[in-house]
Amino acid sequence: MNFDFGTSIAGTFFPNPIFTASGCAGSGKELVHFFPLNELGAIVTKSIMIKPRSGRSTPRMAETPSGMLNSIGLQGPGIELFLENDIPWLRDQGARIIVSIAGETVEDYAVLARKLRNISGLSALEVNISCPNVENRGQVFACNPETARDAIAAVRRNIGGELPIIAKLSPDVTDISAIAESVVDAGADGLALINTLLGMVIDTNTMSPKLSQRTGGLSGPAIRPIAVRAIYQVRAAIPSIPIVGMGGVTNGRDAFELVLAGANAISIGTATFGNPMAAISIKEELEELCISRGFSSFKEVIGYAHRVDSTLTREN
Amino acid sequence: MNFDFGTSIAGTFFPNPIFTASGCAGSGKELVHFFPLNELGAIVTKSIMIKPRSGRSTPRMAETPSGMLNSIGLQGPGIELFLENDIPWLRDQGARIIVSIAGETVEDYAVLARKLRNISGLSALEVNISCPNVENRGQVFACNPETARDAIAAVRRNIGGELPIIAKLSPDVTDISAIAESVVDAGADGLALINTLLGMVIDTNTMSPKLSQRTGGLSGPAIRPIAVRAIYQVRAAIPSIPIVGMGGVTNGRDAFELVLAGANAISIGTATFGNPMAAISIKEELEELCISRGFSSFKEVIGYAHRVDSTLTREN
Amino acid sequence: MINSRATQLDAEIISNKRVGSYNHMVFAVNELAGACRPGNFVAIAVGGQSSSMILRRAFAIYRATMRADGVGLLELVVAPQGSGSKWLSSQSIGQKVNVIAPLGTAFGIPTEPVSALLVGGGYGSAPLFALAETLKSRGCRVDMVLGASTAGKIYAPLEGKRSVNSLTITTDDGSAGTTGRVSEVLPALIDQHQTDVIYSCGPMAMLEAITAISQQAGIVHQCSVEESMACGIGVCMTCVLPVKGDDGVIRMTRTCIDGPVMDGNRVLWTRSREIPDGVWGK
Amino acid sequence: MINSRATQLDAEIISNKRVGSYNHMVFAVNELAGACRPGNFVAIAVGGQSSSMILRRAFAIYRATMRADGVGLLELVVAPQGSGSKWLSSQSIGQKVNVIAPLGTAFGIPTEPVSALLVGGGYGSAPLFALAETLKSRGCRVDMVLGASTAGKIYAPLEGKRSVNSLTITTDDGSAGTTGRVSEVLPALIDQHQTDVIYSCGPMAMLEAITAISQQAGIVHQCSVEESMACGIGVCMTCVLPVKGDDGVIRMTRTCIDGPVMDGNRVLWTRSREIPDGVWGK
Ligand SMILES: Cc1cc2nc3c(=O)[nH]c(=O)nc-3n(C[C@H](O)[C@H](O)[C@H](O)COP(=O)(O)OP(=O)(O)OC[C@H]3O[C@@H](n4cnc5c(N)ncnc54)[C@H](O)[C@@H]3O)c2cc1C
Ligand SMILES: Cc1cc2nc3c(=O)[nH]c(=O)nc-3n(C[C@H](O)[C@H](O)[C@H](O)COP(=O)(O)OP(=O)(O)OC[C@H]3O[C@@H](n4cnc5c(N)ncnc54)[C@H](O)[C@@H]3O)c2cc1C
Ligand SMILES: Cc1cc2nc3c(=O)[nH]c(=O)nc-3n(C[C@H](O)[C@H](O)[C@H](O)COP(=O)(O)O)c2cc1C
Ligand SMILES: Cc1cc2nc3c(=O)[nH]c(=O)nc-3n(C[C@H](O)[C@H](O)[C@H](O)COP(=O)(O)O)c2cc1C
Ligand code: FES
Ligand code: FES
Repeated sequence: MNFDFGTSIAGTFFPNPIFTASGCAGSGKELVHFFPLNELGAIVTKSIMIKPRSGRSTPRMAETPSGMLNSIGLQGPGIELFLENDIPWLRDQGARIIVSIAGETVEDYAVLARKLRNISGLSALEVNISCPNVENRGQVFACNPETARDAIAAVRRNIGGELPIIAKLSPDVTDISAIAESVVDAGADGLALINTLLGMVIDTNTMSPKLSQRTGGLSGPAIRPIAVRAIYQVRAAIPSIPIVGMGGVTNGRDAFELVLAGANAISIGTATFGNPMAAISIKEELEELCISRGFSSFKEVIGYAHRVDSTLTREN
Repeated sequence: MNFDFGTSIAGTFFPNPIFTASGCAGSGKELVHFFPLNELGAIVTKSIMIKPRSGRSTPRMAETPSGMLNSIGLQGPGIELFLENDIPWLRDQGARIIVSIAGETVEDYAVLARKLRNISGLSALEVNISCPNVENRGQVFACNPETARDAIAAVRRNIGGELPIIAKLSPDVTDISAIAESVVDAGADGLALINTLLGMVIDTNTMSPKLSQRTGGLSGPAIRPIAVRAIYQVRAAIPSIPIVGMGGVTNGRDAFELVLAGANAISIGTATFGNPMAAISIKEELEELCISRGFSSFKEVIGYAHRVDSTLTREN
Repeated sequence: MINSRATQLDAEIISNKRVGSYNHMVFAVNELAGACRPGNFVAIAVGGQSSSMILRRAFAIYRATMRADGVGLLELVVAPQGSGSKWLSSQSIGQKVNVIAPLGTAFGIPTEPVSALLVGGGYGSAPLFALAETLKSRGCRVDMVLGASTAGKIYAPLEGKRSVNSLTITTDDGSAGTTGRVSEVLPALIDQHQTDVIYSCGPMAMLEAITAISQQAGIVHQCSVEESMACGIGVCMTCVLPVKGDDGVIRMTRTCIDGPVMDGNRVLWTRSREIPDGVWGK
Repeated sequence: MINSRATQLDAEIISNKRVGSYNHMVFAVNELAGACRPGNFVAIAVGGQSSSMILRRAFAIYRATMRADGVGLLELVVAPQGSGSKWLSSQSIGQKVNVIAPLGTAFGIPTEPVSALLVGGGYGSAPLFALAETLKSRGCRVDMVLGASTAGKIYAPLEGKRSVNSLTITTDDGSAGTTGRVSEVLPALIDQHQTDVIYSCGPMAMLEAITAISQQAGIVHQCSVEESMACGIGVCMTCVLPVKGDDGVIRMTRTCIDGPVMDGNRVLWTRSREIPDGVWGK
């Protein structure tokens, strides 16, 4: 079979569409123990901020039915050390690198974009705007079309050159298409859908919230129907925008589902915690599935569930 | 043990806090085969509209990891036949009745309220505002503080008398506390949290959305962390409002969790599909759990996770 | 109304044998075995504790008998398709599963001896053998047609075959019997056996095709339908089909309690994702 | 860095016995048994296919040995607490589970013979017996203190007891040994045995109390900590503790790869839900 598994996001080519999800693979230094990083389409690094961050105190996680909550609080070394240690190492691995950035103010995003504009060997920038905006009562940037736009516009103005900007959106909004349109307007070349949903677990022994910060982000298979819906809606609203889909993908079938909904690439998050080799098996299973369904290239599958006939008549 | 299991919602007393969830128990005619309906705190009936409704075509459901999607489309006989057949029957069972209503326009809610104002033997009215508003581009009433307020205000103006109004909110919003404040402002005596989340499943064999209407509502254990978070947030925002909590409650532990978060009563939805006796076992398990934790009345448990000490220091 | 004999209990698996593409499974139950009628189904919880599968799976009752020692036996034919049926069919003898049975309507048994044609597609043959026995015991002529995509998917055990006057097999790939679909052989069989009533169970498209044939021939058609069911007990409204009632009104009707056995001529078969015109409340 | 010998494989359960409140379980593995050091842990997938439990569970390695026939044996002590450990401990012999092992750091073994005091709380005794054997073989004196709420929660098998010079038991309810907590008997034992190094494993509150004692006594304290772990391989950052590094900087440090065995004197024990002052990046 001569199946074309390549995909591209705003002009950048990736030999296959399986990426890691930000925050679920560190900078790859542990996963490389299990597989060569260049076997994946790209490594999306943990969201990095300007300064070193301790993150939150523990407990930082709670398992939930078919999912988990996390509240890491963006622990990380800050952009300087990250550029010094992680990027060169990833380049040495031959990995395609997507750097995820996060800020607390619009200016933070601008600063991070400037720090990254001249770094060579990056494939794209993912902008995590699911962060509390300290200048706006801590409301998350991604929850409001204006603040989402401001953050992305700041990156756009400062990034220069060709590096594609992928805006990562939160599903915790009334109208995700409106947010998507707003960030595309502001210059996003692609979208990453979806970040975690805000959830809480109360420990019935201590009778208090289980996580030290009370709430956390819900990820894993539990949220897959939300991810599929969000991707499908945004793909319908903005047919041409590249989408990196994620949310509960655990096997090739799940990845196929998100691609049918409209994803151009798939990030693997929580599944890696259950199985360090998850991304690799998903990649293999997805390719087989596409071939077995008679597709000759991955690109044909993207958004295939939107074709008109299929949604009007019922198959048996 | 002399445990006081009673609860009240805006002045109406219920001997125990376990209710059915709207749409997950019909009008009780099938469940009565498994247990006497008056053993539950209340039966919340399937949302009824003014006219008979066929609902949507099938497939209407898809199982998801620890959850399910449904798109029934509010199938029902319309308020006239409902009042003629279901209410007298439920009264004969000795059940405490909470009628759920749904409309497509603000006027629909007003009409339904007028039809119900003189019906005796009702314990409360639940107002399902997670319905597309045909006068406003099909946007769901519950997704916007103004339309949510309008629907509830219409019921308030027309219901008269003492019947408590419980507004049922959707979690598919950026800020559920804002919607909660808006409907309480408009005269809601209580809140029901949460309705389903909008999701989609794509059948990877047909490569089309599995449900005939593409999207559906996600319910079951998968959404429990969202329900706990929503209840906790709204309880913190409006400390005095009675809350009927629901979302993925499958056993006594789960119910206890939602009560700790702030629920005054618990509705059992999807769990009944897996086990017709679910509500009864949950009731028994919840009572045992409250007693084993040293509470002498159910009311003490409501919102217990908000007590100050517990959220500041970490228990081991 | 829900089947008035419906009971919930833990049932031990006492046999589980691979037969072609299927698993024939036997469960030890109590007196409820005596309450089961051909056409009824059971709803089984799958996946064990802390399973991500929260809904029961429905299975037609293949046979239900009471042993002399008072143990009831419930027999099912399980096709390992998706995660739930694969889980069930991989359970070992001695394991217990939670069962609700009997559920739904049963095939109507004629009071007079008639000539009956039983048509099954794939595991849809399961409820037909018990039906054949009952019909035989009432003096009916019983002919059977079983179809499937391929030979391994024809479920027709020896003892079952004994209770029919004739058995015709069709497969799409010709690996057994006549090549083609059951609907292609039906008209001739109806003619030949002077069929008074058709009983059928199988994929919805097959039931639709049989309905067209039975309407053409002007004969009764009782079919067992298969819609996705979330609850199986009538409370969720997921399992509906547009069906014409005694009063002539077409309603979205629950196939779990007003079915699975329904009058094929009253069902509005449709493959569209729209509610057909004329349905009450559309 | 992740344990360089970490391997993922399906391991068959070859023994599963109830011992007091625990299950002693033996798994057949390959050469990885030879790669395990006292203090390392394993991460096991629980719940089977279509489980709602998506995360692995971590267990300290009780013993890891290579049989003459080349089969490696991995032994764990499992406390059936929540849904995952209950599932694991209810699996039958012959079942396979997916295991990643060995993970994490090991107890540091002194190059000289020293006097070692091993302190275990509940199932925290599990990794201490293999450690005791190793220490013994290096000529160390090994004293052991095991504490639990009640006698059934003391895990101290006969063969384990053989490798220690003395064994002190404490229970909160006095059902075995001294009534009270391990921390209450420690100062006297340290004195008596002229302890050079304490090795501990158990609840975090116990480790904190031991740290205070070891600091007081000015002796080394290697403890195996237990934080909630989502991945066990260093990629999720859920399992962190504030720990002072060689450079004096206190960082939120992953206990799955820079632990579970850590220098107790470098951990900032805290029960507050706030990050302690002085932590890098606060
Ligand atoms: C009245 C009735 C009788 C049935 N009798 C039999 C029988 O005798 N033998 C047998 O093998 N199967 C029978 N089925 C189908 C069976 O209930 C399961 O749907 C099927 O085994 C697939 O489930 P799964 O868990 O393997 O697949 P999954 O993909 O895990 O199923 C996911 C969900 O979709 C539903 N679903 C999937 N396929 C179907 C289908 N074809 N029809 C209805 N719902 C479906 C499932 O019930 C489940 O809720 C019957 C179904 C009904 C409604
Ligand atoms: C390094 C390490 C070594 C361990 N060694 C052992 C051992 O030898 N024997 C043993 O019985 N258990 C051990 N545990 C605890 C074990 O991993 C499980 O956490 C415990 O069995 C509870 O899981 P559960 O599935 O039964 O409970 P659940 O309530 O289903 O667990 C839900 C989630 O919370 C986490 N969790 C719950 N309790 C704990 C806990 N006390 N510590 C950390 N995470 C927790 C679980 O890992 C899981 O992710 C160890 C844990 C760690 C981190
Ligand atoms: C432990 C953890 C840490 C995460 N950290 C980040 C992060 O730093 N930046 C980000 O954009 N998303 C982060 N995410 C979200 C994931 O990238 C992903 O969007 C989400 O988990 C849904 O995908 P999944 O279900 O495959 O995990 C994190 C998720 C988890 C579980
Ligand atoms: C099949 C089905 C039908 C439902 N119908 C209604 C309805 O008519 N009105 C309503 O307010 N909520 C309806 N709901 C939502 C439930 O009442 C409940 O809010 C939701 O399912 C979450 O609870 P659960 O996880 O316990 O099911 C329905 C849910 C399901 C699964
Ligand atoms: S399956 Fe629930 S009503 Fe039929
Ligand atoms: S458990 Fe994931 S980093 Fe330690």
